[in-house]
Amino acid sequence: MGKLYDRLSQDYRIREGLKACISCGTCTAICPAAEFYRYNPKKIVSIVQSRDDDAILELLKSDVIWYCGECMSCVTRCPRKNAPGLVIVALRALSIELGYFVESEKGRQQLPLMHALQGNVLNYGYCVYPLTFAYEMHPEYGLVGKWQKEHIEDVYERLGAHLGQVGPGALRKIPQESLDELKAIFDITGATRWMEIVEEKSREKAAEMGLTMEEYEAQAFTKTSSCHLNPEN
Amino acid sequence: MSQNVVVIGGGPAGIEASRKLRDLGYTPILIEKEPVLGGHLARWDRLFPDGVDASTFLDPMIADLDGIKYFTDTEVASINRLKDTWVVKLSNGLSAQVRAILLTTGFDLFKAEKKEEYGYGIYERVITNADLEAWFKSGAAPQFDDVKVIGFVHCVGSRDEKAGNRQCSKVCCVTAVKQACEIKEKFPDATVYCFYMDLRMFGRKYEDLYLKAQKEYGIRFVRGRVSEVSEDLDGHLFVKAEDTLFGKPMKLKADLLVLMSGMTPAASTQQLARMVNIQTGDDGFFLPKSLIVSPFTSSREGIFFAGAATGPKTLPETLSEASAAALAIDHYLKTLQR
Amino acid sequence: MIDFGYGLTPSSTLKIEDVRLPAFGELLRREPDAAKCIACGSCAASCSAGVFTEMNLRRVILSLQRGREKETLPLLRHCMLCGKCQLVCPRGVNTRHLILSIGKVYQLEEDKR
Amino acid sequence: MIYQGKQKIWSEYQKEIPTDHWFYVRSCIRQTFFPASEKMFLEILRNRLGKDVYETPSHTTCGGIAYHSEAIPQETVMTIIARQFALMTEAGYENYVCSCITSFGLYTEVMEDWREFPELEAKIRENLWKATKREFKTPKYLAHASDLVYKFRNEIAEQAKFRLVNRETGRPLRVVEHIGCHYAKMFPSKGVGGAEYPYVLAGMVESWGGEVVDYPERRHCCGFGFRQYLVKANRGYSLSNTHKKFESMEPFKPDMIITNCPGCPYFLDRWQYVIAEQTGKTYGENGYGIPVFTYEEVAGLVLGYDPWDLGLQTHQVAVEPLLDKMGVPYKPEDKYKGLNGKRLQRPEFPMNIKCC
Repeated sequence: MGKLYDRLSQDYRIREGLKACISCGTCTAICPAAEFYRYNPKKIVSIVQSRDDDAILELLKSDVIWYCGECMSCVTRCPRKNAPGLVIVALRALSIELGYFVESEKGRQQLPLMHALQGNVLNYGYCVYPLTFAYEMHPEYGLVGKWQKEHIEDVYERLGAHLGQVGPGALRKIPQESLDELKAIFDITGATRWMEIVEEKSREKAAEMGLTMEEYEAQAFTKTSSCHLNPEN
Repeated sequence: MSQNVVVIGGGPAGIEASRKLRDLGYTPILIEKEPVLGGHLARWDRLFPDGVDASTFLDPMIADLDGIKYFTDTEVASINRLKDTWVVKLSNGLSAQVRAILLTTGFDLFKAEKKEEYGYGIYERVITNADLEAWFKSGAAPQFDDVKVIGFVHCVGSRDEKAGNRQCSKVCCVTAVKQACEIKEKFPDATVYCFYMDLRMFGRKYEDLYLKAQKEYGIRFVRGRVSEVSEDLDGHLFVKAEDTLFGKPMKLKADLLVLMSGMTPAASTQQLARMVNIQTGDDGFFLPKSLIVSPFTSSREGIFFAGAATGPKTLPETLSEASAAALAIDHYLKTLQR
Repeated sequence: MIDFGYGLTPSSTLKIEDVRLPAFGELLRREPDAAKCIACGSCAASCSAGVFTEMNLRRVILSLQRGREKETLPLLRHCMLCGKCQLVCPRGVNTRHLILSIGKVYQLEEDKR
Repeated sequence: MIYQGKQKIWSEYQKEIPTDHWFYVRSCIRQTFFPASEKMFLEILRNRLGKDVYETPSHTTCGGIAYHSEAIPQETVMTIIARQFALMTEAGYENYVCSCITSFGLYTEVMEDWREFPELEAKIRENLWKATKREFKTPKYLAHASDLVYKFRNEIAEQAKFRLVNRETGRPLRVVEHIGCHYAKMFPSKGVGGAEYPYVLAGMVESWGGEVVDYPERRHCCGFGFRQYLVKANRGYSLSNTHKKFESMEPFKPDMIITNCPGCPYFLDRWQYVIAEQTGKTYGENGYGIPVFTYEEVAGLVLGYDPWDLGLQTHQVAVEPLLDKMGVPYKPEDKYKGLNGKRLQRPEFPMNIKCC
């Protein structure tokens, strides 16, 4: 029994998602991440269940907790009503809270992710927003996507969206008062603090790695080492 | 005139207990809802661990029912307490007033279609342990040709909180190993896999059977619970599990998949429990006074159990419990007379 | 051609029916005990070589059954044939003969190629 | 395949869906990639069926994508959701319908959590009050927008101008249905038809004349995976999972795919393009891909709306082969026009996947 486990056990997602695992492997069998990454959700649940703080600490610092896609397919199948996906979400949250996420390549992706997503939510009220969805960052948007970006106003108008307009409708301009409310919610519920932690820890890590913040963020967004994949591939 | 005892459920427990009660000088009234006596055993082909024919046990038992009043196609309509007796009314209009009732209602096989992800009742090549026994027993030709890869799925509806059955059904592991060897005899060229969570080879000679399955039959054992079954264009199956000892997801293309349906409380359990006002456990089986010293005695006067009505049991356990229950009833009734 | 900056990842799922095991069949002929393993791990726990290396007889047997001899056979080189596994194996597997047989059978396979 | 076996399961997952008076919230991804689908949803419900569906400009993202990318904590997403519920309460509604599956899954989960841990709900109420001075009631009924289209599928069929039938052969079109993971995998009883054999889209397909194709990887995720797509370094995961699905469905020769999740139609469409450009492989007939649609797009086609009003020109995989099969008329020259016929240059052609 250790301090990290105690903290995890306070998390509603652990209370909901980890009863008692019997290591049957139904989660791993159908896990989209287990097939392509060096990843096995059953092992993670087993480590958390062991309450071994050293092992949990290693998890929080590792790439392995960042492979899950949170599709929650595992939840349907577990015969013990566990939710391995929720256990992962709780581990990730703790890794951020304690600043361990910067110790892994996949964890360092928090910086570009949070910039993009918190930025979109606070500035526009959307998680994804056409004006910030860059074709250069998303070549799979396709040639039709490139065209859509080039003719953004015409295309959205043609499709009946209200991009940036007042009143209801798709992509409407969300009133400033509503955005202010989102900001207040961020401040009160810890999202702003998360951004501060991620900024600060990333800055420290960038310095340690000898990178500027821009280089660090760009590397986090694009770099992928071969160690994430299975050895036999 | 000898005293009547009502025995509810005409499977091996009910038949054996009735015979023993008769031998002790009582007149058992044996009630069976199905058209024939024998319960699940009547539909089973061969028995573990030796593979003897089930009918070699059951047929002599059924041939020896002199002195037992038995009613098939009959259910219990009501049971009421009248002073120190029980009045049992039957669906055929008859009724009996007795001092002792033995509940030998057994179990129902878990309905495999409830494990939706295994596709029983949807994918034709997915069958159950019971289907396989029926196939062996009838000797009918296999439904499918080209059976080259066969899988057995242990713990279907057992050890599964989502399916509402937390308990181990006890007999499926050894049944799967038995059936795997039998099907290997029918399809010598097939590769046979058993997907298990634990192999619970607890009984005498079970471990020998397991060893034989490994060495002589070449059955392949994979530790991992099957997560999903799907069907290919040609009706063959894809089975997904984790090979947990290897630590990797695994996919098997199978031509036949056998689901080891576990034991669940018989459908009549709750109704009968209400009629005689006794308790069931949170697993839904009848709850005896003690699981150790008197697993055949209920908390109520004159109500006794035998067999799988109080939880998953093997056939020899059921038979010896039937004898023990008959003795307990005899003792109880004699004590009343004194 | 557009450079997307990422690509398809190979699957690591064991497609077990694709695994052809002629060599394992030959191994069973030489040492039928290979089929008796129940993966209890006693051998791995007591292995002298396993203390310092990845050697793990339980794992070796399983890997051979899964067609993964390439990553497995090098482990066997660490075995010193001390025989402790034979003492602890609950199924009485002749581990010494098994290990030597694996060496022979798979070395022969190697030579054929 | 034994169809009756599925019917039996479907009969066990009947979801109660009220017929009218809904508070509507939009989806971030669908507004960005499929705005015309949301428009069609409102068109069908309000104008075709005369239903009351209310939308307030003040509603926002639920924060789901940010939450599932660990960009905001659980308390934040719960409080944003509480604010959405407050907007519903203030507008006088108690039936809540959302366009997004991630939202639907989160709303369901949040309400379950609050039921199980009342102290958590109290905390969120306090947060919301502090941040916005708002109060809320939880919805009496929660539905995903596809639940409503499912509910009215037969009414739509009655008004249909076209059917999911091959006009030339008279045979039903072979349709792959893809359900968003968060629709029912976490709470099977909350989805029409459950988690293993969801009926929400299959019901539409059957009602509109098509034939549902069940292929081995039907239940597999499209591979969005939130951070696994949003971060470029991870996109191999996303691509590989979609690839796995297409390899599995290919032998079944589907004519089209229908989806109910915001991201899935985008990924199933775009990853076909990437697979073709990287490996040369295409999954449709004659070098085309398999066209992928939202359920509103399919409903719109069935009801006879112009394909370019439905936004089908913004798909990378060409839809024309499917329109031809259904006999839906369209003007190729109008495909890439703006409002009022404004001429826009057409997109470039990809190398390996055929487009129109």
